[in-house]
Amino acid sequence: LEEPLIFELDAQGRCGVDLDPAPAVQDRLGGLKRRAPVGLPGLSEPQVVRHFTRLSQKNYGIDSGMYPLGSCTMKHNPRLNEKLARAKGLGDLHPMQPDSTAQGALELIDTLAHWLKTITAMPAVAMSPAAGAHGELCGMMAIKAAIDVRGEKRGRVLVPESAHGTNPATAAACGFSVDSIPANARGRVDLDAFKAKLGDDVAAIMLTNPNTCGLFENDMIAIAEAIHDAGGYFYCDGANLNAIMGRVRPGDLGIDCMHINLHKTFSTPHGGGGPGAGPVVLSAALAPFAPLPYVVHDAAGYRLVEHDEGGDAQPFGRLKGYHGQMGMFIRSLAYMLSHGADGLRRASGDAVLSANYLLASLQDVMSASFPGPCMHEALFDDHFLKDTGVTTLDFAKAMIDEGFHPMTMYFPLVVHGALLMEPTESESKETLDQYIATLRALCARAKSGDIQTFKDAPRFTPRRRLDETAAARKPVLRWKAETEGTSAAQ
Amino acid sequence: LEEPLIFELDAQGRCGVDLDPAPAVQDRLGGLKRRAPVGLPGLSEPQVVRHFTRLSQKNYGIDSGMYPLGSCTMKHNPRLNEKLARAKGLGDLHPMQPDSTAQGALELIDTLAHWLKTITAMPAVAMSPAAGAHGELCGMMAIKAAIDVRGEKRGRVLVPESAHGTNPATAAACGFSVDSIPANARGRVDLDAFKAKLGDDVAAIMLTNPNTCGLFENDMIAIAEAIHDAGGYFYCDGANLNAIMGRVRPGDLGIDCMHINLHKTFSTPHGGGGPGAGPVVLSAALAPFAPLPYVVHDAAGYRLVEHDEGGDAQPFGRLKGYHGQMGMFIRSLAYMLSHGADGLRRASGDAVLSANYLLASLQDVMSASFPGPCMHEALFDDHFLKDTGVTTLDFAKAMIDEGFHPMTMYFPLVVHGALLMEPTESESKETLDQYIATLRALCARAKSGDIQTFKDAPRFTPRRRLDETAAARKPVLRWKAETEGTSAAQ
Amino acid sequence: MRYLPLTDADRSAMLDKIGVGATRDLYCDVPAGALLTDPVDLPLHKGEQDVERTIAALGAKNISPSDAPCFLGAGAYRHHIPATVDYMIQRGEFLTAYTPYQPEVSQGTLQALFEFQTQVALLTGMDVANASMYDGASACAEAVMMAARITRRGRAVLSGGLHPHYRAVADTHARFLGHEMTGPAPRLEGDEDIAGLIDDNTACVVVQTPDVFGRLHDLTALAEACHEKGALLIAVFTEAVSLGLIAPPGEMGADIVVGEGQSIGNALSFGGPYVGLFATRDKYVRQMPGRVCGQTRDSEGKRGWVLTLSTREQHIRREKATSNICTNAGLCALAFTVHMSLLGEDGLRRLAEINHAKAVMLADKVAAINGVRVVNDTFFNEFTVELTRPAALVVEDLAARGILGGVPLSRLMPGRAQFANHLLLAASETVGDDDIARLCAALKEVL
Amino acid sequence: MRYLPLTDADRSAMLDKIGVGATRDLYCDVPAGALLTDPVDLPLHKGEQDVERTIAALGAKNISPSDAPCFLGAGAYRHHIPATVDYMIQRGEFLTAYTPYQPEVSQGTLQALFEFQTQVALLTGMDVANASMYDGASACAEAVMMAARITRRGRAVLSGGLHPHYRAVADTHARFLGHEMTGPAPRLEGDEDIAGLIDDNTACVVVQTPDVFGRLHDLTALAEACHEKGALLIAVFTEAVSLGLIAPPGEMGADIVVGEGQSIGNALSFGGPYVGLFATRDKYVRQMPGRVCGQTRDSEGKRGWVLTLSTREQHIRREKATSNICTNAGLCALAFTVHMSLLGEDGLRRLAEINHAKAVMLADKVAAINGVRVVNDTFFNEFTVELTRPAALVVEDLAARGILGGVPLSRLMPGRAQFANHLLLAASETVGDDDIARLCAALKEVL
Repeated sequence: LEEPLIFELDAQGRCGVDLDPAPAVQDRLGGLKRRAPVGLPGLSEPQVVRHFTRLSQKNYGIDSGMYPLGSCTMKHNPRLNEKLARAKGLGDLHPMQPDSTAQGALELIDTLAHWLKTITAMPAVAMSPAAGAHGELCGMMAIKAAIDVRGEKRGRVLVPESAHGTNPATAAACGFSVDSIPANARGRVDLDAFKAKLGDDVAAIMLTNPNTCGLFENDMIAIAEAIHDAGGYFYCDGANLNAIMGRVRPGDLGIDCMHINLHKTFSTPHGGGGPGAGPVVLSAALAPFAPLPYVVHDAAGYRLVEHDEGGDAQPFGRLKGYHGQMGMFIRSLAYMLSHGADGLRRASGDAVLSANYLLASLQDVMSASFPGPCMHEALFDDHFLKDTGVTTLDFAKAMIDEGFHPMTMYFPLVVHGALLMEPTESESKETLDQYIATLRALCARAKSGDIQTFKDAPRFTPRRRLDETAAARKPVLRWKAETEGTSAAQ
Repeated sequence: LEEPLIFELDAQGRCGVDLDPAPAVQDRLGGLKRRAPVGLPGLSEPQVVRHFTRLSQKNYGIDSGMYPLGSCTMKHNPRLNEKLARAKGLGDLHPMQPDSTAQGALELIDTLAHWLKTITAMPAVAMSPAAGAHGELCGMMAIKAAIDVRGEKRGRVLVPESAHGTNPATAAACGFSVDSIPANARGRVDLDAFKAKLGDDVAAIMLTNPNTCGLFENDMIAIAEAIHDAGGYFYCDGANLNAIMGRVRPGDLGIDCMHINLHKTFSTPHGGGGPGAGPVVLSAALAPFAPLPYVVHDAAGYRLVEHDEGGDAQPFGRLKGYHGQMGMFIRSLAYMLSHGADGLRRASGDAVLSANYLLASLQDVMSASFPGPCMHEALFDDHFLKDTGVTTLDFAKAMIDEGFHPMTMYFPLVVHGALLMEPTESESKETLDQYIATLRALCARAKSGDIQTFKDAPRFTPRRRLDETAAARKPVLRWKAETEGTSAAQ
Repeated sequence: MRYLPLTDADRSAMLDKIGVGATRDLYCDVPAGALLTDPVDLPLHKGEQDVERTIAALGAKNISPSDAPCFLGAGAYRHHIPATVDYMIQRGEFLTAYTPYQPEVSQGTLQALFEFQTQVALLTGMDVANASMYDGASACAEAVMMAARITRRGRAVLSGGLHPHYRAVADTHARFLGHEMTGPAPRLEGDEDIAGLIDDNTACVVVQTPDVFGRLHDLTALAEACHEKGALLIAVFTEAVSLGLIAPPGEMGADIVVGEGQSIGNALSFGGPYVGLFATRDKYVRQMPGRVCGQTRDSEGKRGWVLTLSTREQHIRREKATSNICTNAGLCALAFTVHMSLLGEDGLRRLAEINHAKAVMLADKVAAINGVRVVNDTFFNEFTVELTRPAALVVEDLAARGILGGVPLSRLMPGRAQFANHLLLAASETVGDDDIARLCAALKEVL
Repeated sequence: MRYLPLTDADRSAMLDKIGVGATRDLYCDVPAGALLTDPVDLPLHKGEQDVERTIAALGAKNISPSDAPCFLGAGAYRHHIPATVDYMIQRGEFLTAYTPYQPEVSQGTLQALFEFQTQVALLTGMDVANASMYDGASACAEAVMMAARITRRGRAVLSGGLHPHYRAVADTHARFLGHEMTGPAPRLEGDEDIAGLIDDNTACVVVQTPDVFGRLHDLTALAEACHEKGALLIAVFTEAVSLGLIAPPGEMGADIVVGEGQSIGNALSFGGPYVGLFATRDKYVRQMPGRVCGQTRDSEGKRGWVLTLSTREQHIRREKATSNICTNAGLCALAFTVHMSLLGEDGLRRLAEINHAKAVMLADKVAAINGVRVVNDTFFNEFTVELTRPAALVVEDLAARGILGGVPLSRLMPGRAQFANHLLLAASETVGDDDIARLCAALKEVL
């Protein structure tokens, strides 16, 4: 059954809410009252419920099955966290309530900050960034601010070629130029190449650890020493913290700042593309430059600092409205309290164990890019598909027909036709074994010459492969009453 | 993807809850401690979430699409009602709290009782029955108790042949014998035949109005007079109250009691088979015989009467633990408050309008059993399928492949191969038109001789037609570790 | 009206198609005068915010067990319900489905029911279970009627330890079916002699463990006594969690086991909806009341589930049905199944152990208070204490102090003066040490 | 550990397959000494009930706007959210999905985003919208950067009526990009002269309506002035409901419209997560930041949706991307879309009318109090009053009386002494007559 757009379900005079007529008053709109209708459709509540229920049924989530998207950490999202995010006195709290009426909320933020600092062994954390990329921005701005205070002009940031695309984009958004560092044959930063790039114009290195090949950068400490010796800062992308939480503290490795994706490591739901939250832990060197606002705790209780109050703090500014992604804070704190220090450690261990289990169980039929062990994700390239006529994309789409969400494809760029799979700690061995068996069967099929199955995939989805080129060439980004495309689609 | 039974997902040492070890105490179990394990499977929380999510995806609900099951009133289930049923101080209230700590809960029950009495124009209501059939039992027991008090022996109950199967079952459960009344050519009770059955051994007539053919019994008042003249009582099955709520008050028609399915008329969800709630309104003649417990309101507040306190009341006994289906009371009161007197009236009107629209739009291709207008459901028989080789069952299963839940089949028994469809007030005209178009297309296909499509249906469901005969012949009613059937099913 | 999708234009078009002028013309069969022209005398429709405020205001007038130390039991128990349970039963595909008469589009409900039946059978130590009843009390009454059908006898012996609501419901049915209900009066001293009451006309003996006073009973000898006389033993429980720690009635020879399943997955909700559990032996399955789900194959040979044995049911058998029950407690059974799946073997055992330990701690604490005597030798998570004042008054005094301090026996058995000073106290995993301390402090004040 | 499905037996078997002896052997690349042997210094794992109690206890320390008359606004507004919205966004298929990179199994999210984009475009009177930003303030900063890219100019003129958080976020970005940010100081008297500040190097003018003081502005003339100088007009709103009643910026000539979408479907949640709305003209779409969903066809010719124009985005363009934004506010956008679908044309208009009427009633009531002067001539649902005492102290006094009595301007603009006695008061459909009466009574006490 095809589900139309809400605009195509429209009928005049229908409404999904019941509101009494407004009390009669003399308006104070100064003649700026809207003249034309907005153009919104009229639907009743049952129609809205059914429409979005049906849309949801066209979606795949962690609740539907394994979602081994590398670098995305699609782990179980407990319903307890959803419930608590809606708790009275938290979910309904207004951000501009006087601090005296929000002591519990401020305490919650402070408690979460304590957990994040303890897990990372870092002395400070900026809580307000709204997502991972926003956290990167926060960290790089703090670095720039620190350099400015030192009166230096350092305009270059070193970024490995395997970096997330957000890293260079963030560096650019802070006015830095980006200089790429190559990887060595072991999938790590080439230490010599990196050292050769250092200079007094280098502001920082932005490194992901564990890196985007799913490997631990074993030269972390050497890198930290080198960048610090060169007068730069060490930015660590924390997207892969799930591999090491509770086992390795990034602060022990000499980093200066790292963002933490609460929606990756600490299980706040991805929600089809957010919201996230990206708190940034900071070293003592960078701590003074944390953005506004932040929470302080003194004898009088908790207090929100929303403006530069002088003193040691030299906040670089504000990154968003209000104080951070409170709803995500509640969820991630609930996740951490549930796991505890012991559970976090066990979770990261299970995530790494599961990835290595995939690596060990698949490396005879797929081509592992680097020798193991890996961290929490296993990287393969498309060498095993050579001469089969099946591409990485075809292979991934064929997985959908077997009931699995595909892994990440074509990233990282350092290997050809990458297939990056991250099982997380949330999958049972039974599911991992099913996944392995499915992939092995697909490998056999690809090698058997049965290309058409791959080219036709996916076949059992609400839609077959979609024409992304056409979408980009002549973008249709909204419904319009007169658009040919919308009515002809039925 | 096949979803195993939870027992097949078992692993030792896995658990979906975290509980601290019990404090060490000397047990007081008197040697009756369990020796053998229960045999329950061990699953983690993510597995449980995914298991039941996947099971849910094999289900069809009102939220999925139109559900025109005749006599079931599958109307929209507002989420507001779900939310309120869980409200603090209601959803978490213990039934044995002192009345002084539950005044709001008792007031809620009393308020709902007032609405039910007002809508039906009846002076009393028994709130505790847990479902429609339970309500029937309550009503018939009140009738029996009243007859007993009169010192009479009336053992016969008159039931139309079109009655819900629960009606005769209920009469039997009260020790009555059942005597069937035929229908006339217009689908109503044959008034003369009914009168001929009357006698001083007749305890009651159990009549459904609107009846199971979807027709209003126009001789209601004559029937009431006749049964009363004969010294019997008038039980009205309220399953079809949705056709007349706010427009016709059953009390105005002379009935003595009627159960109300809160899950049909007042939208508490059917939940895959309950829970329901079946309050019973009672005439002044039957009011003294209402069961325990009940709520009274006096100067001191609300009070729960749980035992026979003498006086005018002569309660016939208790029907279930505690005081009734409170969760359903909250939902149905929320539904009533939302609709109000005006909305209830409009809802019943729309339900009847929609059923008549189906009747009018389909009667040229399907065989309507009786001339219109109908009430809130439209009845067809299988005459239109004659000589096509397609049965009522085939026809219904073919609807599934078109995205619609089938209507009720083979009920009522008074017509051959019945197809009873009840759209309710919750469907938009667009959906009704789609439904009509689908049925018209299926009729055309059946007449075109394309039988195989019907015999093969349903084809796009998680399972094809299931062998119900085999299930009944050699029942497998539970999983067992050693059952061949369970493991071979993969 | 947010719930009504028809617009005035739709209504006109539909009336045109039907060929009448107005909706009221469709009510032409209603006797003159009975068709209302105006809305009934009730308030008009309200928006969501108003409805929410109205109901929340009613909730605010009560003392919520979430806010007060709560020691209430007597057949309904406060337990923590995992958030997963409540999420799952609210999914529209489960919530808004009907009884699974169309199995091809109801495999979700059906498989869950099959899992439920298996869980109940395992828990009770029986062969089979049905797909749920209204509640424990009505399940018990159905069991008595089933025993009468099986044995073709009309007499039941009910233990004095049976929950009075269960007794009352069974009595109600017996009254209308002409069955004889007998049994000893409730007593706190020693074990009652039930075996002596079984005669050749006895269909069944009904005994509860833990009983309404909280005491545990070994049913083995009683089962033998029943079977000697050709009677069935019906075992009852009101606290399903107890079965995680104590021997199941099935092991002790019960023929039918019934009980209340609310404790697993279902909110207290002021008494309902709850879920009645009903299990029996294979040989009696065709006399069992209520729906059952059975395993079968589809036309392609795949395993699937259907409602089965419907020839016992009223929509087929009409007045000859095994019961008039139709709608049961499907969604509550689902909540039970989801919660039980989360618990599993280890979780259920530990939950039961915690409940028992809390009750032992509570018993030891209150026993140390002047004027309190713990009556029970054995118990699971609930026991009886004797006070120096009428328990109903003590409970009111405790309520005034914000404590929901147990159920006075006088509320359950008002006619029995010997129980006026007796109070039932229950403890579950939701009771903290601070709750117990508050109760003890308050008891010292009011005794 | 309830969240971890691996058993010890599983772990052993997996380690065997891998060929190592223990999980810690997989961490062999970690520098010596950095691999912890013990858990970090934090509490151990807790059951669901304990976690729930801990977090609920934190909630109980706050005054909830659900329990107190609440007149807070200043960019976040309390509105009733229909239960349908919250149910829908909790469905696992939406909640637990990733960004829809695999469109074949993400049509639900994608179609909803397409509907969202259309709703935002309609609401603002613009051609196109993106699939959401973090919040209104960050959307505003992105708009300024976008204008700089389009015009290749590095100067922005910001109205003094712009919400100070929005101003601050834009300033932060400008600082690092070397842009010049200028504009008049906030003032309550008359209209500011912004047009006069536009020069040939001006990329954009940013103006908010209703502005932070609550005043409405006609942007038509300003748009013309911008366009004369080749600058873009960026219109900002913080209260999306206002667009149901007042003329949209798109009609007045704005080139980019950004704002906060929290008011529709999203909980206050102490400031986040919210949802930034971003709309612009067709011609600028390839310079727009953030994700967009576009319509296309599948291989069978059926209409479907994909993320598109990704060549603007950082995963393709890296340092040349239009923005570094990646994860946005997908689920908040869904909540917005579901709520807006329920409202529809009639519902949104009526909701806006009620909000305005409540604010007018509030203004009239407080204006009658000695020591209160309503500053605004025009407003939607929020306005500024001048008091006879510092507003921050008044707010504390009101809080002590259980009233959340508005936002003191001094909290937003602490450096500006002229606003010390000024208070922002907002009213929505959630404010009742009794709430207004309580505020007025309390104000009389504390002034």
